[in-house]
Amino acid sequence: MNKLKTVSIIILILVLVITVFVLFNYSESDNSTAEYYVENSEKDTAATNAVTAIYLNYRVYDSIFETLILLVSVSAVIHFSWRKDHE
Amino acid sequence: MELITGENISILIFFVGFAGLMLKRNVIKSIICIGIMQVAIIIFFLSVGLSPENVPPIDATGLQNVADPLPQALMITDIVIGVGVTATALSLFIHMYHQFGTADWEKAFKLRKDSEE
Amino acid sequence: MNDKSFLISRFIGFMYPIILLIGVYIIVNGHQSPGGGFHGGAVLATVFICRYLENPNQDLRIHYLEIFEKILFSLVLLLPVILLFNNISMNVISNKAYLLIMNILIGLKVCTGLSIIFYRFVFYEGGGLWN
Amino acid sequence: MNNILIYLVLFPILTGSFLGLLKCKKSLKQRILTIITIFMQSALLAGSFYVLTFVKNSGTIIQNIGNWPDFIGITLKADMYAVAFVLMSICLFTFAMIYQLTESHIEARIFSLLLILEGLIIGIFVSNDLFNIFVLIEVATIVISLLIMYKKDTISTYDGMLYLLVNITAMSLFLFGIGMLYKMTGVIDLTGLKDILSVFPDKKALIVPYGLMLTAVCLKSAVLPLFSWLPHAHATPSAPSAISAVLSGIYVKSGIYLFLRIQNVFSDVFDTYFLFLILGFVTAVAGFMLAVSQKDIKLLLAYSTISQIGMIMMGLSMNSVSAYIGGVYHIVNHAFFKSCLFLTAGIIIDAYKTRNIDSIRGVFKKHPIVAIACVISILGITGAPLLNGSISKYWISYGAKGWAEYALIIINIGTMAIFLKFSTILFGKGPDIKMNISKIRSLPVLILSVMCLLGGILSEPIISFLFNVQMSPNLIDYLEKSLLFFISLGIAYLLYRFVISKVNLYKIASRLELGFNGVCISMGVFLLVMILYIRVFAM
Repeated sequence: MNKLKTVSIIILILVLVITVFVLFNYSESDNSTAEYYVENSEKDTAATNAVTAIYLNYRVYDSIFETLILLVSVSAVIHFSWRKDHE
Repeated sequence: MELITGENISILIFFVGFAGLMLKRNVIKSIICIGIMQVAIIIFFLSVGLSPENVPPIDATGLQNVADPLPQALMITDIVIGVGVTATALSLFIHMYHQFGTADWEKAFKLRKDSEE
Repeated sequence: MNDKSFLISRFIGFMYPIILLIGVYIIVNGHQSPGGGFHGGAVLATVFICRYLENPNQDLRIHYLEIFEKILFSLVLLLPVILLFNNISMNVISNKAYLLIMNILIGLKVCTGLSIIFYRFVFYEGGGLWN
Repeated sequence: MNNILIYLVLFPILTGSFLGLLKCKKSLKQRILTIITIFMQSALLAGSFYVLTFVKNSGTIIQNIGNWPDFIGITLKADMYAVAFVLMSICLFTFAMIYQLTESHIEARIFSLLLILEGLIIGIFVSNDLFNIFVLIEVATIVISLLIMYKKDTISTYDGMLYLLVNITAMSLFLFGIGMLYKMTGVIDLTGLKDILSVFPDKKALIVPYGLMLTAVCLKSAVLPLFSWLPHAHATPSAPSAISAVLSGIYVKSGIYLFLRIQNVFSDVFDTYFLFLILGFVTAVAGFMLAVSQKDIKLLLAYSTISQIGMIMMGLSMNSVSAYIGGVYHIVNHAFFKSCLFLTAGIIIDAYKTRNIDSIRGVFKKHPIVAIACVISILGITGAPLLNGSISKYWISYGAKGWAEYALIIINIGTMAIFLKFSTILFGKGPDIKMNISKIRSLPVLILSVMCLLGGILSEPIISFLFNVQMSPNLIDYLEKSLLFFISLGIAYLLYRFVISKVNLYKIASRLELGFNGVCISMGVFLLVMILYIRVFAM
């Protein structure tokens, strides 16, 4: 039974990859938001590095949850690495 | 259009990771496969609208064909998510290993089902 | 457990300030050159890992680091809420100062977070005997 | 108070992170925790009422954080549904926290995680930016995997590991879909996407991102092949019952809310209504069949959540306004009676010290308050007349056409069979164990069941208050529906008496459960079927 399972999964993956490639011919987008960032990130946020301007000024809401995920995964690691003689 | 572009490679790597998830019975290998899918997504995002003569978006207000800064900022967030998730999954795996004594999905599944009865 | 090896401690003694310098450099001018809070924090975390390589038996006082991390998180959360969301008029200098402070806060937080994870993994899983 | 939405999301997260530092004596800690939770919850309730009234009379709030131009920063959007769901989740979190306060051993950390989870769920309901939704769901996944395995003595790491890894793979698919969409349209904002996609030239290219995102969303909202991770995650022995009430009541609804938003974005490009009508029906049937064959109370409730979600999915994809409103109202109702059932199950398990359904009897004699609340919520979930379940089921069947009408009746009979089995714990003679239930403990459960009752009786004002829509069921139809209720109750009783209690279903059900590889394989197959279906039918 195991042999059949692996063969069928490999076929499933190949079909998935082919369909994704076949359906994936698309037109490039005229990326308007990217030009905005490059043009006036210096003006709005006084940061020469546009990437820092984005993740600290335009999308700082994401970075807040970014640091929250670190805080939560630290408390998760502390909670899971519990040892019997700790209590 | 040439075949070897960032997107095509990342699609291939993504489905390699996805296939690894389906086939591998070891928990650690599943976590590694999730890491592989994470890397594929990062390659995909970074190669959006990328061409060899792109200039990094630092101090580039007036320049031509500058690299798009938005995916790079998003991928910083995604990398840190990958770190947080892998750290939690690994520490959880150590706990699971000590409880079930095996790193195999099927064996752990049987052990849990017996312990439930 | 693994006791202190002479070679590593000599070499780390030499490498220690250089890593610190690189980490602080990446954090501080994150808004001018490629880098920023997250990258610099990761480099700074290697400083703590060097400390573990230095003397593997000494554990880190996790409790204080945890409090420190929570305070840093609340600062990272409050600063944009106060400055950006209530659209206070920000000129160039205050913007640069805001970016600098945010980078430093995020850098320290990522550094403490990663080092806590590392020490927790080393001392309570691999290193510490799990009976 | 223009950015009140941000404060609604960030305020609980801030207090949550501070609450983790609370280290003091037990009695003092309990007093501080009660003060903080009551203050926090009342502030959030007041804030969400203010937002609700604001949205009711001046339309949806669209707020760019940091007032940047349209698609540059992150925008928060609070329309009628979002605010109704925010209000629902806040008052359910209040009940869960009150229940948790009466727990014997209180730790500050569980309250900090509950507050952080509450802020995240409000954030998910209100956010209008795809990448932001992705980050919020990832943080919520880690918080929930920590909350699921909170009790260290009966920790079941297998369910937690399965939950964590399955949800992380689903969200990687979601992010891959976002990447493809960003490559084609250059926009991550939902409203921006909706405008660009409606005039998008090359529809064929949109199939793959749509398929990827739908697979992730269908996994989060437990559609047929992808739900086997959910019941064991919600009903693990190591999850405090307040947590499983919150998970089953609210967090699954954020999955369905995501389904609503993405269907809304892609509505002019593809119409997959028929596919999700069938998927909803099949999920509901599979849900109640598995639920009937469970021996553990909480697992029974978790599987019945899946069958209710199947019905909600059917209501949402019937392409008729009344069924849509019925589906959304059923989401709100289901949150109320399912968390009430979970909290009563928690009290019963603590009292009887066992989770096996056959060994618990005589709950009516032991403590009638909890039993009454249980009965009311059972009547609610099965759709008895005059209760909120019947109103939402009435509206869903009102919009049902042809075979869907009979499908709903079958699902309803199934739900009744489940709760006939569940109600066996109420009657009969129980073991004479002393039951000291503190009054405060049964308070939230009682209020929840009263809310179920109110939701049914004054349903027109509530629907018009929550969704700004005037919907009044005409009497004759409603009487006919309640007659139908009693007939199907009889059928369900016969079904239960002769089929369910005789056949040992437990053996069959436990074989159907999928391991981690099984869930990933079903995810791959679901993705392939979705892409092929859209390519052939829904273009």
